Amino acid sequence: MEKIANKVRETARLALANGEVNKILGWKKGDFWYDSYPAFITEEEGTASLIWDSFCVANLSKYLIEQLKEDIKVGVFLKGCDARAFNQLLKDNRVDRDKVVIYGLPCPGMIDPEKVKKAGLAKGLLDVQKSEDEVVFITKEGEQKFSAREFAYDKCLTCQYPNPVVYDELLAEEVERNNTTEYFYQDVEEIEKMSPDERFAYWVEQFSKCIRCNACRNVCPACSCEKCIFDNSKANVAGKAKVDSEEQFFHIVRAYHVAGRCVDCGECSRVCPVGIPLAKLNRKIIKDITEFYGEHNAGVNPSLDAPLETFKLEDIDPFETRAKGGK
Amino acid sequence: MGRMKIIPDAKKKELQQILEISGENVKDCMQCGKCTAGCPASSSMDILPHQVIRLLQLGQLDKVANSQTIWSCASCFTCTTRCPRNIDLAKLMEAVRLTIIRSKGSSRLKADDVPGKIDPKMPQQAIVSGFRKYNK
Amino acid sequence: MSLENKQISSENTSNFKPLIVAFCCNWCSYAGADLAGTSRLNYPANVKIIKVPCSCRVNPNFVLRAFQRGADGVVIAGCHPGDCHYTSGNYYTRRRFTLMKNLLEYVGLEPERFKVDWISAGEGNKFAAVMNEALEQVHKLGPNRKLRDARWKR
Amino acid sequence: MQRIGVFVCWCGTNIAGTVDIDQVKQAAEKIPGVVNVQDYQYMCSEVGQNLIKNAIKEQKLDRVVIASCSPRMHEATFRKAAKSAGLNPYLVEIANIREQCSWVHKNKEEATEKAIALVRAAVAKATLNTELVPGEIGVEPRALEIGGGIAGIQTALDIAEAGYKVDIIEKTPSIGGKMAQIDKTFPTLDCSACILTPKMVDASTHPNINLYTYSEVEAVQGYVGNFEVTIRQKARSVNADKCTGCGICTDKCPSKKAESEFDEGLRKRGAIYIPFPQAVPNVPVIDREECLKFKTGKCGLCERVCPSGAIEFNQEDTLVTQKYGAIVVATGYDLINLDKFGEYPYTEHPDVITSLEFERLTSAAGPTAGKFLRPSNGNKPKKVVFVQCVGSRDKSSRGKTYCSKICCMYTAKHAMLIKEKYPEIEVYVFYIDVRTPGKNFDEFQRRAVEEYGVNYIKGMVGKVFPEGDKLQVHGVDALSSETLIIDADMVVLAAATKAKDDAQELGRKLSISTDANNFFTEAHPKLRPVETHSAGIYLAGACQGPKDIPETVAQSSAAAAKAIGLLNKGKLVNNPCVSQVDEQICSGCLACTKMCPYEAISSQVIEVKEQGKIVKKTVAHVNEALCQGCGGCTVTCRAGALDLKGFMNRQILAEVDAICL
Repeated sequence: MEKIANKVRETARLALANGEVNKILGWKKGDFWYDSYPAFITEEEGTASLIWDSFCVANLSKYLIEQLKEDIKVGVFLKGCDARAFNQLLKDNRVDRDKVVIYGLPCPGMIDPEKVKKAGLAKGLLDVQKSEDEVVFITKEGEQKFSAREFAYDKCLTCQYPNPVVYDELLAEEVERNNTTEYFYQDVEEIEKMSPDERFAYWVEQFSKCIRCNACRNVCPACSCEKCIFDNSKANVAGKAKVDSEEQFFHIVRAYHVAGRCVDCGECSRVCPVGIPLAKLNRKIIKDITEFYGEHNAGVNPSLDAPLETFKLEDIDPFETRAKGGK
Repeated sequence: MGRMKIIPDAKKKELQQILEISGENVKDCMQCGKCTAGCPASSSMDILPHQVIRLLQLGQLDKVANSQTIWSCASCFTCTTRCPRNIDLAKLMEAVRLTIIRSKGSSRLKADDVPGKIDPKMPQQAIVSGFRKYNK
Repeated sequence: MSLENKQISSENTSNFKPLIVAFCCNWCSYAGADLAGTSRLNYPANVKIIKVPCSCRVNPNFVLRAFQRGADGVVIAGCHPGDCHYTSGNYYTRRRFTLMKNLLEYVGLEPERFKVDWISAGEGNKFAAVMNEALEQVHKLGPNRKLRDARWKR
Repeated sequence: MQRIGVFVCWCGTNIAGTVDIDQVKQAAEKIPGVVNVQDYQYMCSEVGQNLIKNAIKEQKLDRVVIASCSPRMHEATFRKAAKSAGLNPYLVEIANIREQCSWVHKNKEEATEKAIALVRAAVAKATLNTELVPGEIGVEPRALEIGGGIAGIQTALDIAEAGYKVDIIEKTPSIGGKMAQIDKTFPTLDCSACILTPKMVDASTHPNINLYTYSEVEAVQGYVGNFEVTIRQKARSVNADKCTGCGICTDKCPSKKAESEFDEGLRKRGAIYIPFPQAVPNVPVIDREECLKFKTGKCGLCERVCPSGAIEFNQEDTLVTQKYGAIVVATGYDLINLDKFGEYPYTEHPDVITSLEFERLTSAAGPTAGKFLRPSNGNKPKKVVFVQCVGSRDKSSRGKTYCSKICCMYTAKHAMLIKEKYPEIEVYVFYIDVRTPGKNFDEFQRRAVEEYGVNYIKGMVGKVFPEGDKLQVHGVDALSSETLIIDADMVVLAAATKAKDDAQELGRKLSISTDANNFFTEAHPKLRPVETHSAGIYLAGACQGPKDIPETVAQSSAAAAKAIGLLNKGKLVNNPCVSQVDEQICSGCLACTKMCPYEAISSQVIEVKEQGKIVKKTVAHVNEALCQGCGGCTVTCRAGALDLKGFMNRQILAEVDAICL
């Protein structure tokens, strides 16, 4: 990965140097081993601080909306899921392709710090290094090796598009599309198997944790409205009270609003500070769309119509109860 | 059933004769089948009444002449009264019968056979007309 | 005994008066409801209709709001697919609410509480039948507590 | 705070019998904003209406709720009453307490309770109602006719006669269409050209009609009353103003290899040609794919022989843009391709022909000068077999599921035309059903059978193959269950009709829909048969479905009447309940533009102030003349930037809240 990181820095430096772009969006290392955060660099020398490691999970594409409001050209590093997010933003007219230079980074999968912490390996950790399918935890005491899958984000385990679907320059060789052993929709099916009451109890418990911080919304590449309907007092849908029904309303509508547009990057679940498994709502809809209208991978091909913006005469009709003509 | 070649001219003379005797035009028939549907004797027929006309339309006189149907027809005229195309099928049947019994040696019933077939309860008129129907 | 009467007699034992909010498209289903009226076909008074120009005007927000505010069941009725006054509106309704209904069931709502049906202007019978059936099913399930705002007393 | 008046109608006992009017009144009085509540036996009567009008004036009401019968009954009545009292008619709401309350419920207590809830909902909505003013749009007094067949000609003549300008766009070099190719017409057997050509001449000479032949629709913009159509006039290579139609060029043209479209390929034509002698305009066209000058650069003979110097090799396609108030689509039909019907060796054997080729063969102006001869050897045929339903009522992929409608009649006509000229030829017609609804149609077909002795055989032909110089036809007579073999000299196939191949493309340009068979869809199969779902666009002839000439002409005149009615209005009032965009909230994702069934939403770039700076921003823009007010876009819009006037999100939510109280 370090080899690629060098290439990231070099690419960024060159792009700023020869004026190809005015700004670079990449990642920088923070104070902790797990802290790789977005960086906005305009000076050539700043590129030295750019990194590419197993914690560059943050999706940079959505920052483009704000960045492109200025009349500049931006270079951005995008992983597989980020590239799909970029395409979705493109489809929603939120970014201008001509003003963006995409450096594609085939993604080997990111490491979930929460899983590291849970395994009790976080203490005294200095560095984490990841090779093909091994992860090495380095402490003062020495090194410990594990299978990388053990510490990968859940979303990375089911990732279908590790390689960027759109880019101007690819900085590394494409990685193999990981064929997951677990069934793709296992998480959704677990919930589907429950009774209505069990399902409701499950979701009420989840939703009631919500503090309405809107992190899920802010990170989501499909949630890109200028003004969210929940922020619009005139729309009269948002209640500010901390009651269960308001949270239920918000989360159901949020999931519906990204229906057919969710790129399944799983960022919503990742950023939720209280751990609501939001992606399970999105993935339910993706599963239904696949079943009813055929596979639609949002952000893979932006020229395809979104499932809710089109229809077919022969679509399934789960509603018709009686033959036409009444009794 | 083998394939048959239609040769409408084959029995043209006989066919013409039938049409002349009956004074009916078989081409008027649209094959609605109402004659068959109402025929009281259809159960004993090997070719149904509407098929008789169809065969005549196709010039298949032999099939009609050799059928049981023309002899089962009781000339009750039900078909005639009901035909929406104004065809008198009973007359056509009679015409077919006539062409047959008129040809040499084709009498259906000989005078000598009659006593054996007489049912004492049968009206005399029926016996006479039956004999007329089946003999030259 | 009509369902309406049945309900009245059963109300002595339980006090449950279910509320069904029905969104009806102006051109087919609302007219179908009117026809049920002109034909004097009975259905329970707990069904209350909101007129929309087309079933595709029904925003999922409206459905959620109805449940939030105490509806025990929600029905969306539009023209039969192919008959939409606006050519294709109900095809979108069909897709939107196929997904939405599944999502609502996924978060725990009973399938009987939310229905979509196609009722033409000539189907007064069907209108009454659909409403009677919806009410019967909701009545069996009892009052809806799911997605409901407890502050909102009906 | 609003000043809302609530008027409760008894409708005699229709409402008052089941709903306790007093209770409803009392409940209504308690609703915030309601300042006046009245009841009356018949609110729709003049007395009732005056009651409302007076209350509006005296009580200074700014909203009115009427609890009465269905809005489908009297909404218009009450809106008119409100308007005459000076209140915007869209500030009136109806609570339907008859059809949807008193008539369907028996229990008075429950019905009263529901009536109150309905009144509450209507008041809640009315509170949020705003004044709406219908817009007015002008109507361009000019019509466009797409297609110059009999349908197009008839419509154009009717519209022109009513005093409006009409342009006809015809794709081919001459108007006339399929009817010009036909020899005789059923059920009268009169000569097609004799009745059509005068109409073609009328159309070309009418001061109100303008012909664009050899032209196609390039693009259509705009909406009812104000269509803007770009017409592509293909390069004819002949200057129509200079050409006298003398025909020397067509005679001298050395390239005579092209198949005549008009004669269905049964005759050759030159590279410069007039499609048929009666063509309108009588101006030749150069087929650039055949012309030696265009292919090799050498020749130019026509240019040299033309006495008026009309040949212009350097002509290019020209684009003309014209405004129209109404459009009539009359693009007609074609016959299906018979390549896949291997059982009838149409592609291999010259004596197996289509019905349209038969028309040319029997026409006095056709390639055989009307003599009915076998294309293979020029001999007179002895036996001719007609096969109906070739590809019609055919569920397989090579055919069409529908009945082509015209074949039964023209086949009877063909059979009679043969028998009339050559009684000795034996004619067989294989059919599945004979369908002859229409004035004097059945009598016509029966005449073929009864008078002309055409042999009708119920059943299909399974196979046709050449044997010697004959065609062996294997069929069945399903009525007698006899299989048949006929050694025929010619086989005529009644190929199914189909919509034009480019119908869908044209439909997209016009925003009108096509059905599964690519025929244009009428607005209502019974009650609006010549209109489309797009206002101002009408249909005539076989582009809407298979049709014979009498029906086509009838529909054409109907379409013309509709178009004239529209042009005659001068101004149109549109429904004010249309979508509107909140440009501040709109993100410009334009998902709405994709779902709008009327293509009423487009994008526009506006300038907005953001943090002190002026920035450009793409937002959706609703064309109020095109929007029909279905409201589908409002749901597509996640942010709620789109809302439907008259049925705003806030209004419907308020109704939900009020009902759930």
